[in-house]
Amino acid sequence: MSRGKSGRPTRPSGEAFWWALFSAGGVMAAIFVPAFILATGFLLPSGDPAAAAEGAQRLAALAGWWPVKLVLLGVITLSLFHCAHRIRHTLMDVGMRRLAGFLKLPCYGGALAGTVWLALVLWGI
Amino acid sequence: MSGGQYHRPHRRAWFMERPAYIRFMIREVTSFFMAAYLIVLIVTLAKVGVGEAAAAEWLQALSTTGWKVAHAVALAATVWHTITFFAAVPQAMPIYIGEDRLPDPIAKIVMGYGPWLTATAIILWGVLR
Amino acid sequence: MAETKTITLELFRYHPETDSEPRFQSYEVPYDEDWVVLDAINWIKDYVDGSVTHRWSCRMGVCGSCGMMVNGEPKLTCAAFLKNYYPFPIKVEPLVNFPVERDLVVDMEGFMDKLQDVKPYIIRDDVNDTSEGEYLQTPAELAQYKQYSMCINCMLCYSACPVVGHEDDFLGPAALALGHRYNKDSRDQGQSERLEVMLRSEAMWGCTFVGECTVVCPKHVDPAGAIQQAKAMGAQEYFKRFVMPKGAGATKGAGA
Amino acid sequence: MSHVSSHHHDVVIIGGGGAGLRAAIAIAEENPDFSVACVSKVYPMRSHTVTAEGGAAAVIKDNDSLEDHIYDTVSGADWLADQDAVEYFVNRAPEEMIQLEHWGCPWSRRPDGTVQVRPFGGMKIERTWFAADKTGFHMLHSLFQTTLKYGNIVRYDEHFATKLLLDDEGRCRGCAAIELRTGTVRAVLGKSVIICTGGAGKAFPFTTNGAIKTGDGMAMAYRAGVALKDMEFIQYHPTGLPGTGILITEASRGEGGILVNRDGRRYLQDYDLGQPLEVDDPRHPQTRTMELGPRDKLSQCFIKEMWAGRTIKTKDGDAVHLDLRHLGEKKIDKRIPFVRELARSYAGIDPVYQPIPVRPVVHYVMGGIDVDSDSATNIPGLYAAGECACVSINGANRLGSNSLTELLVFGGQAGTHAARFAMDHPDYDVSGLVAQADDERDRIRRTYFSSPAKSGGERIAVLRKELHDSMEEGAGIYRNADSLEATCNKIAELWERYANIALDDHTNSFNTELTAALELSSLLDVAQSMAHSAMERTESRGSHQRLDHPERNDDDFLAHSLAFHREDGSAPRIEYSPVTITKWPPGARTYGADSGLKRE
Repeated sequence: MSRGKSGRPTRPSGEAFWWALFSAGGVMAAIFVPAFILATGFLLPSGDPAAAAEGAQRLAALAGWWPVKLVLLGVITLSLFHCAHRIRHTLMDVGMRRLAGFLKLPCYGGALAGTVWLALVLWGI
Repeated sequence: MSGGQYHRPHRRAWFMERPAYIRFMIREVTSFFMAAYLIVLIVTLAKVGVGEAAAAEWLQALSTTGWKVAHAVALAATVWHTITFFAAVPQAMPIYIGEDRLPDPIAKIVMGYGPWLTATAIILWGVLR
Repeated sequence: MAETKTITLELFRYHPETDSEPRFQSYEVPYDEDWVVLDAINWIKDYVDGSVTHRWSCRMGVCGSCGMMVNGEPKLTCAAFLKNYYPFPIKVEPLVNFPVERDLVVDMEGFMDKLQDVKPYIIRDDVNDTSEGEYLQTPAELAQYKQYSMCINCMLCYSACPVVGHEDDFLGPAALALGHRYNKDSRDQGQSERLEVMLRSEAMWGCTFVGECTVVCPKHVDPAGAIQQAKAMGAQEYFKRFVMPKGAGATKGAGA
Repeated sequence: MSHVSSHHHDVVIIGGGGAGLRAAIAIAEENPDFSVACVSKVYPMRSHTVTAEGGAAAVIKDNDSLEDHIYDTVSGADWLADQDAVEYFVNRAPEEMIQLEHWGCPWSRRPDGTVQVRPFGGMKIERTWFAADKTGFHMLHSLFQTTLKYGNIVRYDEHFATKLLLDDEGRCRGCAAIELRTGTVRAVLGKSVIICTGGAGKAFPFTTNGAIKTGDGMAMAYRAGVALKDMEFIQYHPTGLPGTGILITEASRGEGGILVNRDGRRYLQDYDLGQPLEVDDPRHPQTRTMELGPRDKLSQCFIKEMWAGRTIKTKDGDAVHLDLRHLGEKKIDKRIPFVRELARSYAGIDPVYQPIPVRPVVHYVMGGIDVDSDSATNIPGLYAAGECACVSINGANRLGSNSLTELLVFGGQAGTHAARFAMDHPDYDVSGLVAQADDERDRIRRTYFSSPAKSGGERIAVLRKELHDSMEEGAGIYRNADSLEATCNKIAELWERYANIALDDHTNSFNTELTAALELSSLLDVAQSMAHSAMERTESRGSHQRLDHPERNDDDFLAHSLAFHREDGSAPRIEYSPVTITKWPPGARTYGADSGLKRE
């Protein structure tokens, strides 16, 4: 004899949507972001003004090409949502489980803001 | 009749209890560093949008030791993300040839490390050529 | 001349009629290198203390009754050999993340409810009569879900999973793997109905892929992998409903 | 004291293994308005059906015929099976197996998608369906999961049934059961009752059976006045791991494994089981030959090899070798992976590289609750199915892979008949039944709890061990009048000492020491029926081998033994009933290449 069920929610939730962005972002981040870091963190920066100027030129040439813009938009946006989702769940794991709903606002909101900002930036290049 | 069940106390620091949980937490925390880098990356692109001079100035600023260390940490975190992500690929997307499952190492190469190295090579070539 | 070797078992004791807190009780047990932890517990119950309470039956790793925490790890006690611990003491506790009924026995009603929730049976619109013979299923189609059908409901994965401990609404590794087993069965047509349940907020999405369920599984079911696949299926189902809410198999409550 | 709580259903099933769950589904489908109670001392998926490995027999392939399956079963049973029941069983088997396939059982398949079959001991044609070598596990879980579909199946998990409740007119109307969690006794009532509680291998020390197989249902029916039929027939499976008794499935021989003695000789050829083929011969293994002979004969051959000094000494006693090495790693991993897992874990042997030491081990009780070909007992409204019942299709020796199918065929049949009985006999007097359950509760308290501390009282484990040793010694593979008499006397002595049993635990919640005591009483009753039935049958047939009466005696013993319980714990009354012979008159039981049904 079953001794009563817990009152679990009965509706499908939007978690599927966030998870899909998280998952796609995970792939993008895994494949592209280490190379991005190598490029913009180590290869292009330079203490030498001439080298830095040349680096900036290359970067501008690349980022000005629309296929690269699209890749940047896709990779960075999805990676942001990947991070947002993971950060939200990490915060839940360390004791903010009751704030699960509220945390969506700063986490996914932040990723959305980043996306808008990035889109404007790319538009302007 | 029955006095009642015993419920173990809630464990707030559960993630310290098992080495596997600690490894899990390290993986999760990589996302903080990745997010921080992504913001820096957008700033970099924004400087490009402002103009090549601003971008050059920014790239010069990024060459300081502090920024190098920060990027090194972000790189380590994202590489760890990549490794852990590919480790899960055969579980999350098993490939079957008939009734036999593609062996895990091959699946990781086909769907993980192969594309990763290819993409990395293309990007570095694009930047360095 | 050989002295009789012994090993110490520290058993978790709790009696709902008399105790408010659990305690540990130590027993000296004769050491036999062929013995498993379950044999030692049975010996204690038979010859030392008949009040020690635990579940067991097959002693060959398939009935799923005898899962306990052995030195902090969820194990089938019929597959945990004393020789892997000797000469150190062995601490045996009931599975964590479950309420304790008595001693080493946990309450599994919640687990049973979760199994039922995923509708773990073949759902079809058109049921063939048995006179028409078996549904055809090639070995390749069988391989798609076979691994996920090997679960013995021992619940070790529920003890290994931190999310189970924190989130009551999470269906847990075994139940989700079982739901996925039917979703992947070529004879089944109930995927949409099953995902309806799995799509609920923390039911499946609570999983953060710690992966320990797969590590402790004595039958190599890989619930962690099953859940990842189920999430991907669930996401597809979600977008299918979002894009075409009146589309195939969509039911009420979609797209919330 | 107040009354026990009563719970009302239409049909009550005691036992949640393969037969009980099949019966539950049959009733749920027969009458969707019916409420079906399923009372089980464990959660259903813990039931011992779960450990069955090799497969389930049913005629499905074009090269096979129903008549062949019948003949194999009847001759395997040494002609003690009721042929009308066997015919019903074999005819129903394919439909039941397909039904289970429709319910999701993951049967192993051929490349074309049809189910795969493998050869099995004593079967002339390969007809054993299998799900790798976890067939029972998959069948039980498929059945259990399917029951979750029906809202009208109410489970009483971890409820230990102790007594059948009969109404004034002598009809069975439910049972008294202890809810283990609280120790509360409940009256679970219905208009008919089905017992599906499995076998009683735990009467023996060395058995493949799980801890729960203690013959509780057999004892309950026996005490209520139903005979236990053919209890002298105990199946020893020829290949168990020494020490633990863990089963190494017959499928390992069906796939081509061979048995060799100390000298490396395939010794079965020395015992009229045919001539061996080389293991690389494409015709190996041959059905009804050598390693694919029936279980009773193979177990007997082992003892004879042991007597001749040709077995292998291990620290856990004598053994022979089951050699699978020639099958190769790939086939072993695909067809019998569980064998490899078990051998590695529990014997430290990898069968890909080493032969597995094996010896005969108690596996199955052919006898059981006397039921007719409708699964009905002599008590109106009481049915039984599965290993606890004796229809009988298994006679003096059951063929491997017939019992899983039996669960389905007779579980389903018992369900259907019990549902119809319930529809035809809806009314009964509840108060009388509740009063009986009250009495049962008081009896349990009086017997096990209320007595003042019995210093020097008997320990359950001590009595159980003495029973085990005596059964193995006196009622094992070979018996004689002296050994059986010693066992009968021992059981009588144990019954006396049982009255002086003392429990450490007098509490209510989850008192598994109490259930162990109740199980021991079941085992004593069942063992007593086994020993006395064996004593009375002065012939050798199938698994019952009397050294003092080595021949089969159809003139006197082509008959079922019926053991009737006597209240005072003394020896049961033994009667005999005729065996139903339809088209297959008793003949010589031959194995070897050209045995089996002779066709024109």
